This record gives sequence, C-alpha cells and structure tokens, in this order.
Amino acid sequence: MNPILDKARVIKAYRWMLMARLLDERLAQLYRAGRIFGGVFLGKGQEALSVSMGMVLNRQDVYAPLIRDGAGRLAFGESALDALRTCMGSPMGPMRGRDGNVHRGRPKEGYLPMISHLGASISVVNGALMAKRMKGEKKFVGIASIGDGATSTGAFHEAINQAAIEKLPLVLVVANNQYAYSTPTSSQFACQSLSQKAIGYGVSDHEVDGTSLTDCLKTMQDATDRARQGEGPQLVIANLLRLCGHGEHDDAHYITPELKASSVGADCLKLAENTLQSDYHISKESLEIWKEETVLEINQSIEQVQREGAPDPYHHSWKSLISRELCEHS
Amino acid sequence: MNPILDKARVIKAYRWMLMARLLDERLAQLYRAGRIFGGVFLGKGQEALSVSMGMVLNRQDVYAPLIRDGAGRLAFGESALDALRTCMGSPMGPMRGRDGNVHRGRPKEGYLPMISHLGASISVVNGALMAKRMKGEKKFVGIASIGDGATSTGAFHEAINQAAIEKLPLVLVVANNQYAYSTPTSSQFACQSLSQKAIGYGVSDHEVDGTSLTDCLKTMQDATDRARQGEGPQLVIANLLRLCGHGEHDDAHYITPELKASSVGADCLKLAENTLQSDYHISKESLEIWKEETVLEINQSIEQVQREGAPDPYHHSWKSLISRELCEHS
Amino acid sequence: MSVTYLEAIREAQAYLLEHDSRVYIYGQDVGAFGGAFKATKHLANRFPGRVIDAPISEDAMIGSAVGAAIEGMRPIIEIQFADFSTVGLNQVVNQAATLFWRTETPCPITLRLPSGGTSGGGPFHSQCLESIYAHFPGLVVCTPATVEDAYSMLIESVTLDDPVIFCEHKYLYYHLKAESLPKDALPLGKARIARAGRDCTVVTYSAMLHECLEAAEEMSAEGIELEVVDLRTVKPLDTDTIIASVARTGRLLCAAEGWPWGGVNAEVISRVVAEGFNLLDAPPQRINAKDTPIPYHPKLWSVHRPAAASIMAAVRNVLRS
Amino acid sequence: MSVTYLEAIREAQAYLLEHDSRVYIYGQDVGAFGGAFKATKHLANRFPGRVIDAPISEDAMIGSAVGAAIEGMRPIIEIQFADFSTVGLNQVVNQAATLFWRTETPCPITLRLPSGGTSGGGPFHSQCLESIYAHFPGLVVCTPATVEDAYSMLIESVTLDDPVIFCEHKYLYYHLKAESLPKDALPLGKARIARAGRDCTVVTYSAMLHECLEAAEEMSAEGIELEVVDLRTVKPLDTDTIIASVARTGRLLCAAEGWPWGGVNAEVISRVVAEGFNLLDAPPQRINAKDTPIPYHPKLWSVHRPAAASIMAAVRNVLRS
Ligand SMILES: Cc1ncc(C[n+]2csc(CCOP(=O)(O)OP(=O)(O)O)c2C)c(N)n1
Ligand SMILES: Cc1ncc(C[n+]2csc(CCOP(=O)(O)OP(=O)(O)O)c2C)c(N)n1
Ligand SMILES: [Mg+2]
Ligand SMILES: [Mg+2]
Repeated sequence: MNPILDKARVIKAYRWMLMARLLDERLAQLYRAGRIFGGVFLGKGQEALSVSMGMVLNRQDVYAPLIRDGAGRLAFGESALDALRTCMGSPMGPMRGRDGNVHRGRPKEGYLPMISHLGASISVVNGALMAKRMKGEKKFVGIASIGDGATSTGAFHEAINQAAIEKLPLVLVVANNQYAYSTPTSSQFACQSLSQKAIGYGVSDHEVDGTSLTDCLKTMQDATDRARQGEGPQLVIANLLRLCGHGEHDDAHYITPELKASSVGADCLKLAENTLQSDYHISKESLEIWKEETVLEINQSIEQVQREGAPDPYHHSWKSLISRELCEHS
Repeated sequence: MNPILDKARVIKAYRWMLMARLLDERLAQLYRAGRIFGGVFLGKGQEALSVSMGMVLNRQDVYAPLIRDGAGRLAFGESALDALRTCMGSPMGPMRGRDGNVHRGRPKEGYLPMISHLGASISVVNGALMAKRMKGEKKFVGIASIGDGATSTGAFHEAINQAAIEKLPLVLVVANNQYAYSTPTSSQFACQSLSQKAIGYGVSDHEVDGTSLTDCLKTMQDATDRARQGEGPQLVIANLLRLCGHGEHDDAHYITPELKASSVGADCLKLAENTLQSDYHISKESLEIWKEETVLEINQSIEQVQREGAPDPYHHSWKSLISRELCEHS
Repeated sequence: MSVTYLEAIREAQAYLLEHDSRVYIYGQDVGAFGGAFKATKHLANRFPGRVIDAPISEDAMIGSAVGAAIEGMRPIIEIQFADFSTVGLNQVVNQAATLFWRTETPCPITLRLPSGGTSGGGPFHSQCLESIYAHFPGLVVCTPATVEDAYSMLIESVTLDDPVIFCEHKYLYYHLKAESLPKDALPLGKARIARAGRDCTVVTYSAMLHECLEAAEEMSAEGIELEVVDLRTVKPLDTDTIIASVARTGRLLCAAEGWPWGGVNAEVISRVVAEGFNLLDAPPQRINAKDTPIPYHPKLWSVHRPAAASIMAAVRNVLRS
Repeated sequence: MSVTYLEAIREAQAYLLEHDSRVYIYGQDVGAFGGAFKATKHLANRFPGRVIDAPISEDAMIGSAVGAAIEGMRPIIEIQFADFSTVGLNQVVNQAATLFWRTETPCPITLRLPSGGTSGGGPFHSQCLESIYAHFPGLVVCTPATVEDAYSMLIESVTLDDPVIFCEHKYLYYHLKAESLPKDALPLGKARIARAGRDCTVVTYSAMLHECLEAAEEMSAEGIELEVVDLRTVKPLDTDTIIASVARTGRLLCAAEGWPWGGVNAEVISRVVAEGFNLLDAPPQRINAKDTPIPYHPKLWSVHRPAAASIMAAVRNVLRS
C-alpha cells in the first residue's frame, strides 16, 4: 500500500481535517457574535484536499495556502492558537493584529502569508524555490494553493509559466470548488477541465476527486514526489464544492441544487469518517473522543487568546522598514 | 480554389509586402542618418503573416497590429505616408508628433494604436468586439497581433481567456519569430508548440508556416471565417524568424546559424516572388516595375513629410482631457 | 424615505442604464449576485445583458472597457475593492489615460473603486489610491463624500467623455443617509464649502469630511469655528475655492485618509502656498494615515487613520502657531 | 580613465555579485545579451547562473524576488524600462512593501528602473514613477543624479534589508562621466548640497540636477547664486538638509521631471512650509513636466520637461516675489 495511506497517517490527516472543521465552526460562531473584526472565510468541504497538502510537505518545503486552507495550515505545522490569534487580532499571534483572518504565515518557516490579490503568491513560491536551488538545497518542493477563480489572473499565468521555464519543483493546486464568490466556472473559463491548461505550459497534470481524503493524499503524494524528483511543475486540479458561503456574510443561495446533489457536493469530512470506520476499523467511539479532544483544545486556545488582549496602538511601532533610520516620521 | 488565393488578391498582398519591406529599409536608412527620433523596429521576415491579417479584414473589423506589422497596417488601409509621418514626427500624421514609430493608429477606424506594454492590446480588441455585439452589429471580427514573448504576459492570458468566456470573434495571431529581443523561446515557454495553449482556453488553434504567403492567407482566411461565423476565438501560431535585429540598434548576433539555415529562416518576400512567378505567371519585369512604383511612392511620401515640418511646441494644446474645463493648468 | 450612499450609487447606475443605451456595467459578481457590496443589486434583472459578470482579470476588464469606449460605449467597471485595481493599473494609466491625448479619441470609461478603511478591513481591503491615479495625466478622480454627490457625481462621471476614477468610500456605504436623491448638483471639478467658519480652513474629502465636520462641531462649542472644504474631485483640484477660504481664515489644515508621502494634502498645500502665501497667518499643516500598511485590528486602525480627535489636535497645532 | 553613469551601475552589480553570494540579477535579456542598455554586459559570463534571463512577466519576476528574499537572497530585478513596472506594481506595493511590517521578515530586493525621458522616447519609454512608489509605505526610493551615487547607492540599496526602488535615469547613462568610482559616499537618506549659493534654494534630483546646475551657472553670471540640493533619495526625504538650505536662502524652487500633480515637489514644499514657514521670504514654487503623456517629438519633449531655461524662468519668479 502507498505509505501515505498507512493508518497512522490517515488518522493524523483526519484529525487535522476535524480540527479545521471545528475551528471553522467556532470562527463562524464568533463572527456572528461580533467577536471577529472583518470577514471570516471557511474551508468547509475542502479539508481533504487542503490537509493533503500539509501532509506531504516537510520542514524544508514551502507552502503558500489560501483562504480555505485551514486544514493544510494545521498539517503544515500551524497551531489552532495561531489561527485564532490572527482572526481575533491578538498581539501575540504571528501577525500581531496588523493583519487578520486568512492573511497569516511565518515566512521564515516556509509558511507564506497570502496577500489578498489572487494568484500573487505563486511566483513568491517560485522565487523561494529558485533561491533554494541557488543555495544548493536538494529535494525540496513548494506548494501554492489557489481557487478556480484565480486561474483567470495574469499572476497565475506568469507564475506557472515561470515555474515551467525554470523547471521548478512547484506543485500548483487548484481547488475547483465550482464558484469564485458567486461566479460559476462557466464565467471564469471555457476549457472543459482546468487540467487542460497543463499542456500549454509544458507541465504535468493531475486531476483528483477533492471529496476523497485517500484520493487527495495519493495524488498530492504523487505530485510532490514527482516535483521532488526533478520532473518540474505539477498542476493538480481537485473537483469539489464549497459547502459554505464565500465568507460568513454570504448565504450562497446561488449554488445550484444540482451541484449540491452531485458527487462534488459530498462532504469530505463525512466521507473520511466512513473510510476510517470501514477501511481502517476506527470505532465510532474513537471518532467521538477525538472530537471532544479537539473541541477542548479549541476552547482552551480561545480562552488563551482572550487573555492575550488587544494590541496597544500607543505602544506600537509604526515602522514599515527594518532600517529604522530610513523610516519617515509619521 | 480558395478565393483568397485568386490572382488579383495575391498580387495585392504581395505588393503590400513589398511596400512594407521597402518602407522598412528606408526607415532603417533614415534611422542611421539620424533622421528618426527614438528607435526603429522592422518587420523583415514577417510580411507574409502580417499582410494576411490586413487582407482578411473588412472596414467594420478591428485590428490591433504590433511592432512588426507594417505590411498588415498597409493592407488594412494605412498609407505609407501615415507610417512615415509617425516615425518622423510630422504634425500632420495621426499621432501629430505626440507618439512615434510603431505606436500609431486611428482608433475611430478600428485601427488600434498599440501601447508599448506587451499583451495590453488584446483585451482592448475584446472590448471593441463586445461593444459591437451590444450594438447589434454582425459578422465582424477583431485581430490582435502579438509576438512569442508577449505570450508570457498576464495581459495575454487574461485577454484570451476573456475572449473565450465571452465567445468573441477574436483572432489572436502570434508571430513566433523565435526570439523576444535576445531571448529565445526556450526561456519564454516550456510547451512544445504555442498552439498547445489553445485547449487550455477552450479556443480553436491554427498553426501555419509564416514564411509562405499563400499558407498565411489561407490560414488567416480560415481563422477569421470561423470567428465571423460564431465559432469563438481562434489562436493562430505562425512559425518564422525575425530577419533583423529587435530594433535597428541591435545587430542580432545572438540568432543562431542553425535557425537562419532552417526552414523558418526563409525570406517570405523572396518566396512570395517565386510563387508569383511559378504559380501566377508574373514576369520578372512586372516585379521590377512594382518595385520601382513602390520606391517612387515612398520617396514622394518622404518628401511630403519633410515639407510638413515639425510640431510647434508653443502652439500645441497640452490638454490630456477632452473636457478642457477639467484640465489642470500646467 | 431615506437613501444611503450605497443606494445612491445603485440608483445612479439604474438611471444611467435606463437613459443611455451606451452604458453597461462589468465587474466580478455584479450580475445576478448584485456585487460584493450590492451596488448593482437587481440591475442585471432590470437591464438584461448590460450588467455582466467578469472573470478575475482586472487587466482585461479595464482593457476591454477602453475598447468598448472606442466603439462608442460608456462602460462602468466595478473593481471589487480599490486595492485590487493595482493589477489593472497599467490599462488605466497607459491605455485609457493616454488615448485622447495620443489620438483625439474619447475614452469615456468610469472605474468604480470601493475605497478606504473599515473596521477589520486590513492591509488589502482598505486602501485609498486616489493620489496614485491623480498623479498620472489624463484622468479625472472623484472622491464623493455625501449621498448627494455619490449620486450626481457618478452620473456626471459616466456622462463625461474622459476616463474617470470614481473612489467611493466603503465606510460611507451603509451609514451615510440623505432624505432623498438630489435634483441638481455642483459640476465636477468644483469644491464645496461644507461648513462656514472664520478660524481655520480644513480641506478634506470623502469619509474624512465627516470626521472633520465632527471636529468642527466639537470645537465650535469652544468658540473655534472651522471652515470645512469638501474637495469632491481631487483631480482637478478647485484651487480657487480653497484659496478663497484661506483668504477668509488665514489658516489651513489638510486632512486625508491616504498615506502621508505626496498625494492630495501635499498638492493642496503646494498650491495654496504658491498662489496664496500672503494669505497665510500660520504654516499650513496636514494630517494623514500613518506611513504603514493599514492595520487589521480596530484598535490599531483607529489610530492609523485620522479621526475627529486627531484632527482637532492638528487644528490646535495650526491655531497655536 | 573615465566611467559613465551606466558603467557605474554595471560595476556596482559586479562588485555585489563578487562580494555577496546572495546577490543575483533577474530581468529580460540581462544574461548573455547584457541587458537592453548593457547594464549587465559580461556579468552572466563572469557569474554563471547568477544573471538570469526572465520571461516577459514583470509580475512573476518581482513576486519571485520576494520569495527569494524570504529565503535569504538579495535579488536585483532589472525592469527593461521603468514604464513597464506598472504591470508588476502590485507585487512591489502589496507583496514586497508590506512583508516586513506584516511579518517582521526582511525583504531585501532591489528593483532597477531605467527611468525618465530621452529624445524620441515617447509616452511609454520615458516615465518617472518615483512619486508613485514613494506614496506607498514600505519602500526606499533612490534617484541618483551622479556617477558616484549611481555606484555607491546601488551597492547600499542591495545591502539594505528593505525593498528599494532604484530609479536610474536613462538620460544620464552614456553622457554623464566621472573620473573614477567613489571610495566612500553619503549614506542613503541624506541629501547633498550640490552647489552652494545664497539667493535661492533649488531642490531637485536625478537628471534635473544637471539642468539646475546649468541654470545656476548661467545665473551666476548675473550675480544670482543658487543653492542646489540633490535629494538622492526621494523616500526618505532629507528634510533637515532642505530646511537648513532654505534657512540660508529664504527661497525655494523645487524642480522635478515627473508629472505635476502630487509627487516629490509637492512633498518637499509641504514639509518646508510645515517646518520652516518663517524661514521663507517668498512663496515656494515648483516646476514639473506638463500634465500630459511624454511626447515623442524632440521639439515637443524639450518643452514638456523642465530644462535649464525654464528653471531659470521659474527661479526669477521666486526671486521676484
Ligand atoms: C486580483 C483580485 N481580484 C478580486 C479579488 C476579490 N476576491 C476575493 S476572493 C474572490 C473569489 C475567489 O474565487 P476562487 O479563486 O475560486 O477561490 P474560492 O473563494 O472559491 O476558494 C474574489 C473575486 C481578489 N482577492 N483579488
Ligand atoms: C510588459 C513589457 N515588458 C517589457 C517590454 C520590453 N520589450 C519590448 S519588445 C520586447 C520583446 C518582444 O518579443 P516578442 O513578443 O516575441 O515580439 P517580437 O519583438 O519578437 O516581434 C520586450 C521585452 C515591453 N514592451 N512590455
Ligand atoms: Mg472557487
Ligand atoms: Mg518574438
């Protein structure tokens, strides 16, 4: 069996998915309670794909997750605490209240903090990979995660082409969740499948059922393995459905019943639970216990974040440059 | 026989090619004599492809030529006089000395004036086509011309994708002249042929020998016919070689002897002359006479441009807006 | 009945679509969904085929608007947030803004940029880019501060034969209300005395107008009367109205939400000192956001942007010297 | 032996490549071809694998530089003409310029922008975009006017832990010569008194420095002595040096090749009036290019940009009042 599918790893993946889902639900609650500033964007329905990205990466790799990658972030090493700190604006989090919600990362650890401009992170991953090559590192990869809508950006095109020319170990993962905000894919591209874009860049392509954890794990492992071995960029297209609004302010009334009822509309978390029970002989009780443990950890994290308080604007360093002597007074 | 290949039309096409070539040669001379401000960019080796664009367009169509499209511009209706006026900065030309060399056009006549930023004209053509559709016009097309290098721009990607989504009658012609300035295609893209990009956008593709006038005429006719008939965007890739430097300041030493000796390295003008003689029974004498007539017209145009003088900066309207009352004094 | 700033923008677009067949709207999610802020709600339904969803391709969206304008249309482009216009900037400043000067062809496009900070907006959903666009030749840059101006200036923008950057402020969308839509309006390019006063001229625009008016009310209680000038358009700048006000007060503070280096405040001050130096009884001052990205946390954000309290402190500074 | 402004830029890059293994150069045609202006001639040969040809993808070029910087490299990105940086602007202002503030991670990238007008350059090969970049927080913006500064400021830029926009002026590339490369230099952020004088301070930078110096020479013959300040960096601005000069002369003219609305001149004037109002004996004035795209024909161009003659006229204006 593919080692990525061994029991311990699948359980690990499932538990991150669970954590991501429960964290999302809490964030939605906190949002409705007015406890979060700005928007909240959930990854519901995309956890299987997302977690697989985090699972196949190592410490020396580079990861640029996007808005719906709570699971991947956790699997790559982020704590629930950091996620909550960022959303709730704690001064102790990696963004120190300066940036929020999904715009978090720890760049020095290969975990890139997205900017909002779609597609803009891919070339940043490319650059990190070029640097690693120049520094003589070996067997590293970078994953950049985007949505179907981001494939329409010039930034996406320039970056995947750049990776192809430079034969970089980039794995570009497109979560085709059928919508960009309210816009269906028919208003976003006219090819039959996004995987048809690969040949025009001279890169390898993979297509995967984004609702199946085991399929996602296998495909992501295969794609990253190939990239690590020097086969150049890999384009992974995952078919799934966003099981929530674009953000928590959006009721997603525009998602068609046909799509919801179709195979992409399945809930990857439920499917993963089924698989765990049927193929890995995990008991219902274990699932319950994990859930309780996860809820506990999230609750403790929220309590801690609340104790951490808010950033103090009057003792804040308003400097945009490291070179403090070059900062203008403002 | 394909009507585009009837004798009168092929002769017409050839004569525009000849005019473009001779005009280019004069521009190069004028450049070396210091009579042209700024750079000079020639279309040598690309006349067959370029003229075919102009030949298949009608008055109600839209054309966005690029730097090497002297022939296409003439065939679309530009006079040698306007070309010279622009290069030499005449106040009587369409750009009135404000813009120069290849940056000319008459937008109200469907002839778009390129800006330098590569790829930026394609979406402008799209918009013109969207407008025509909204206005209820029928059977129109738009041609946008670009080089191999411009396929790396985000603007190219966004625009061809936009055309595909909107099913616009856009014919996007890529002159793959093997180099972008000094950069070979191997540093520009990693697919085997640029025509492989079509499927990823869901558009039709055509590949043509850019050194053959008759092939270019046939392919351009086919592509525009399809677009006119509502088959959506057409991507045309023409293989050829730039038979000059990027601009007249560039000796193009980097072009490899192999490429020069290969089939793409053939001179389309010479090949067209051969075809005219062998397949259309044009005599050497006729070719000579056409050449003389063309030289005469160019010389007369140059003389006229010289008589037109230079723009007068002190009687020039320095207004960036039509709404003069909203212009700031400067 | 009352109408919000956002509704005024929607009504202006409905009016334009109804009265001018050359007008269409193109932007992400503007169709059936009605736009991220609902500025085009119901319009796709009322005007079939004329309110069009765009792919996430700002460069192509704006480029296509130029092409349509050449063909005689009057496109309105909605950019989802002003911040994202940076990826379409080239088509604005090099294609649209140069077309008339280069070719005498009109380029009547209007770019709607939902601008400015809101609580929790963060670095990439809060930017004020009016000073960027105003620096380039060939654009008109609108910054309406009132419901009435949101309505009448948008109609006038789309009617204009030149490209317009329409910076509508998100902070005002829902909160700002008027009794009704205006019947007539000042023309584009004219500033407005939003409040008369004798002690200091405060030049401002967009959401900051309301912070300045609040500051003026508070200071009035102390007997200090501020004259508040609402620029309405930052390009062109109505220098005459500004200078006339400075002539009355002898003092000048400029208040803007944008970043401090260059921009509207610096331009206003440079004009006032060049043309009205002798009218000034004290050094003109300005207040801007801090020179950092816009922070996410409301506690940081409220200190990052100017607000009534910091504007009052800045006024006192002007009055003191 | 003499060295041109362009050669100084090439030598600085050679020095950096030789002394710092983290430095590499990435740009269109910079490799074997040596760059459109030959600023990297022979460098690809001397430093294999470290001078890399880029596709025509400014957004990806700059984005990748940020990624490499995160990994500890110090990329130099050559944009073929400053004008083309508009299509990569987003990665500069939103990715590079925000990284440190958001995450405390250094972003040591240097963007080389061949800037400014030359005869026949036209609207898209002549732009001065320093004021655009300076408006955004998080960037250092260099505008060297001399061969010595081109060399030393480029070395210091690449050595800096922050992103730098290096606006090198194409007009100076071949014409400006110095005896030799400098041994030491003023640090970034410090302006320089390029010429001492008592009658009027002229603040300028980049190619305009030489027009101002020419104007100063001519006016000196009439007994008018201009003090010319070369800003060197437009962000940060060395307000102290400027104000100290205005304190000596009592008068100020700002001269810049960029467009008139906002920008360097407006920023300098706003600071001088805010901090040194009482030092001024006359209204500070400024001279810029006209508010249109940059024209192609040399006859139009020479009137569009400020030059010694128009600078002299502007100085007389300042002296008259
Ligand atoms: C350049 C740019 N334009 C517009 C937006 C606004 N925006 C944020 S998310 C979004 C939809 C993204 O869709 P997709 O890429 O499919 O990702 P998903 O939300 O479906 O995961 C849009 C239009 C943006 N962030 N960046
Ligand atoms: C966005 C942008 N970047 C860089 C340039 C500078 N530039 C002008 S022409 C050129 C090469 C173009 O190559 P290609 O598209 O193949 O056209 P060709 O010159 O071969 O006809 C470059 C890099 C530009 N004009 N626009
Ligand atoms: Mg999506
Ligand atoms: Mg080419």
